[in-house]
Amino acid sequence: MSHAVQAELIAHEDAPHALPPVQLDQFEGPLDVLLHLIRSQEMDIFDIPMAMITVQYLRILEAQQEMDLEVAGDYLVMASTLMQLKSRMLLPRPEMDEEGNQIDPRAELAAQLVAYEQYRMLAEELNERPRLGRDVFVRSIFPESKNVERPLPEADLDALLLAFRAVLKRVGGEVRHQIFNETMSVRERMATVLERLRKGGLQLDELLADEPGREALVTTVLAILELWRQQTITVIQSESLGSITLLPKEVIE
Amino acid sequence: MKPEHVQMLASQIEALMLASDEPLSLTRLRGLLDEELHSSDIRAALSELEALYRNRGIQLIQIAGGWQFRTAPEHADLIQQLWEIRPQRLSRSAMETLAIIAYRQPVTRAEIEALRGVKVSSQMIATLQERGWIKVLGRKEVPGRPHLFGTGKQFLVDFGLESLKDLPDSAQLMDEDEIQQMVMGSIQQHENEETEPGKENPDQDEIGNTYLNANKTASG
Amino acid sequence: MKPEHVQMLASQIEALMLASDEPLSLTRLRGLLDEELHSSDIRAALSELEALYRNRGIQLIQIAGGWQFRTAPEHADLIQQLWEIRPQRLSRSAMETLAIIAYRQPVTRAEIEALRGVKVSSQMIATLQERGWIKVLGRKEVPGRPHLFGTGKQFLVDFGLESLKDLPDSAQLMDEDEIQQMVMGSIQQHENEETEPGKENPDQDEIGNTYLNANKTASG
Repeated sequence: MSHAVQAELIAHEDAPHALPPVQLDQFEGPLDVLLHLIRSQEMDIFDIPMAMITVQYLRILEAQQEMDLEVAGDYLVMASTLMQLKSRMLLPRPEMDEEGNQIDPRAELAAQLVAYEQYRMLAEELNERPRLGRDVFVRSIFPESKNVERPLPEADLDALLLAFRAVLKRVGGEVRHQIFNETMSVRERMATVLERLRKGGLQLDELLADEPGREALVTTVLAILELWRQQTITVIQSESLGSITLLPKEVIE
Repeated sequence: MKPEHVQMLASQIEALMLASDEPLSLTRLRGLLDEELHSSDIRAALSELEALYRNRGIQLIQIAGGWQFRTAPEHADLIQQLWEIRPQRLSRSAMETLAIIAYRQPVTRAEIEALRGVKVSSQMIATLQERGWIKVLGRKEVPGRPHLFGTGKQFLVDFGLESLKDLPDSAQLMDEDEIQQMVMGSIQQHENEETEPGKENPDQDEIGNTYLNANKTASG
Repeated sequence: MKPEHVQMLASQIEALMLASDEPLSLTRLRGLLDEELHSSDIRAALSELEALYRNRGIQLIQIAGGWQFRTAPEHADLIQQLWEIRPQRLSRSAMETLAIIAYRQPVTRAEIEALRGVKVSSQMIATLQERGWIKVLGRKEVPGRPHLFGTGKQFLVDFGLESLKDLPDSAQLMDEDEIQQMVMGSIQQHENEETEPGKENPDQDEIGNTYLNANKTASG
């Protein structure tokens, strides 16, 4: 029985119905999808039924409605490779290399899959190793006996920025935008206003009196509004157009 | 309790003692360990550990209402030597806490915890305060009236900053891909707005939307 | 060395290990301890400690060329609870990229992409770099002079490896040539079987099994 005939027969069987539906975003790329198809159906990786696998692969692709263009590119390239291999398998005469040996058009794909599967497995193993900060932990503070003096930690701006970047990354785009959209100058002013209010209430005019220039003024007003919004301070205006008093919510003990 | 249970319990407590950055009290231990344990079981395991570490380089001592591992006092000189050679680096988690306080001040501990996704210990706050890098600015008027933290003068001095404005804008801290995504997003929005009335360039529009949607799905 | 000396040494090392914020190497230990000690004495004390802490809640682990106290992996949940940590999950794609870099270093981004069959984003590279798991080792002298990536020290520290030689299964990993040979061999076998008269249904299973077994050995 030739490959061609075998492939045709399988293609007509409509095998995919046996497969549970899968979503493309469960996969890490076209090779991952192919390995899933091959392994879940116990196909031989060295004798991949091209017609069947191509149909199945394309179905998974079609089921995905929206796709990142960059990612889509990788999947589409694989689709065309599969279709090309499928048609090469249908050629009546096998291809030969210079030495007259038969060339199996699927050899390259099989090698790629074997190589990828190795790393996929190693990645899994690596992930299962006890990892510092996830599974195993070390001591993070060092309070030794009183007669030992610990030198104070050193300041390192790069480390600080790196740490902040890590936080930004973790909280992700949208949350990040909500949380960190105020400029540093407003943040700084919020801190200053709060400090000045520590000793008790202040008139708005008093607070704004020292501000040099329009920009500083605007910044302070924004800072006050933000503090008010956060319910960190109270704003009192006893009569309309009367003077405005700012109070810390409660004077700190 | 059976001896092997005491041993298991001792093993758990030992791990907690190493990992914790605060002395652990009996109440805290009970909260973390199996709820059905009696205080007496925990006490039994603790005394076993105490005995185990007696006359060793490490000791389990009772301090501030809890237990904590400390090096044995006789090794003080050795520890002093260890620490003199290389000043302490602030731990990664302390750095993150400091960074959030710097960028997000005034901020409460609960807010820092929400951003970090991890508990922030009093010990860590104390270390940063001791260093003069952070200070209490006031209290937030929400239940519990938590402290609001901000950076202190020493922070600017030690990190070589004229003012907080010298901290890089948080947007500058994004990497290539993120910025590209943002730019793509805003270009797309712009194009949508421009083509809206006459729909002169519908094709581009569609592709753009697909891209945007896909991105949203991916990041969501 | 007399037993009581070994014990004293073990006590000193124990204290140093507890007070150090990074793994301590043999060289570092020798610098801190009595100068007249031989490395072999220190080693002896270290093995005694290692044995002492085996099967305990705390373990003395050999890591990145040094020793460090770590909590035993079986208490992971407990410590996560203590720290109120949501265990961070790394994406499969990040782990695959990391695995390829770890086992194939030095390797270029294009080579990683070829192996994985997908683009590798700059963001992912940046994330791995930030964690200190990978770093740029140099450039490959081919057109475009792409970066060559390898693992950094933090990779060993975080994954609990003494050196790269301890990477699981590195011996079984097949390189390109070996894979090529294996594929050629297996395919050849198929063709022979198929052209053999009377054998209509080639015993695909057998070859499949051989491959699977090979895989199992590799993962075991």
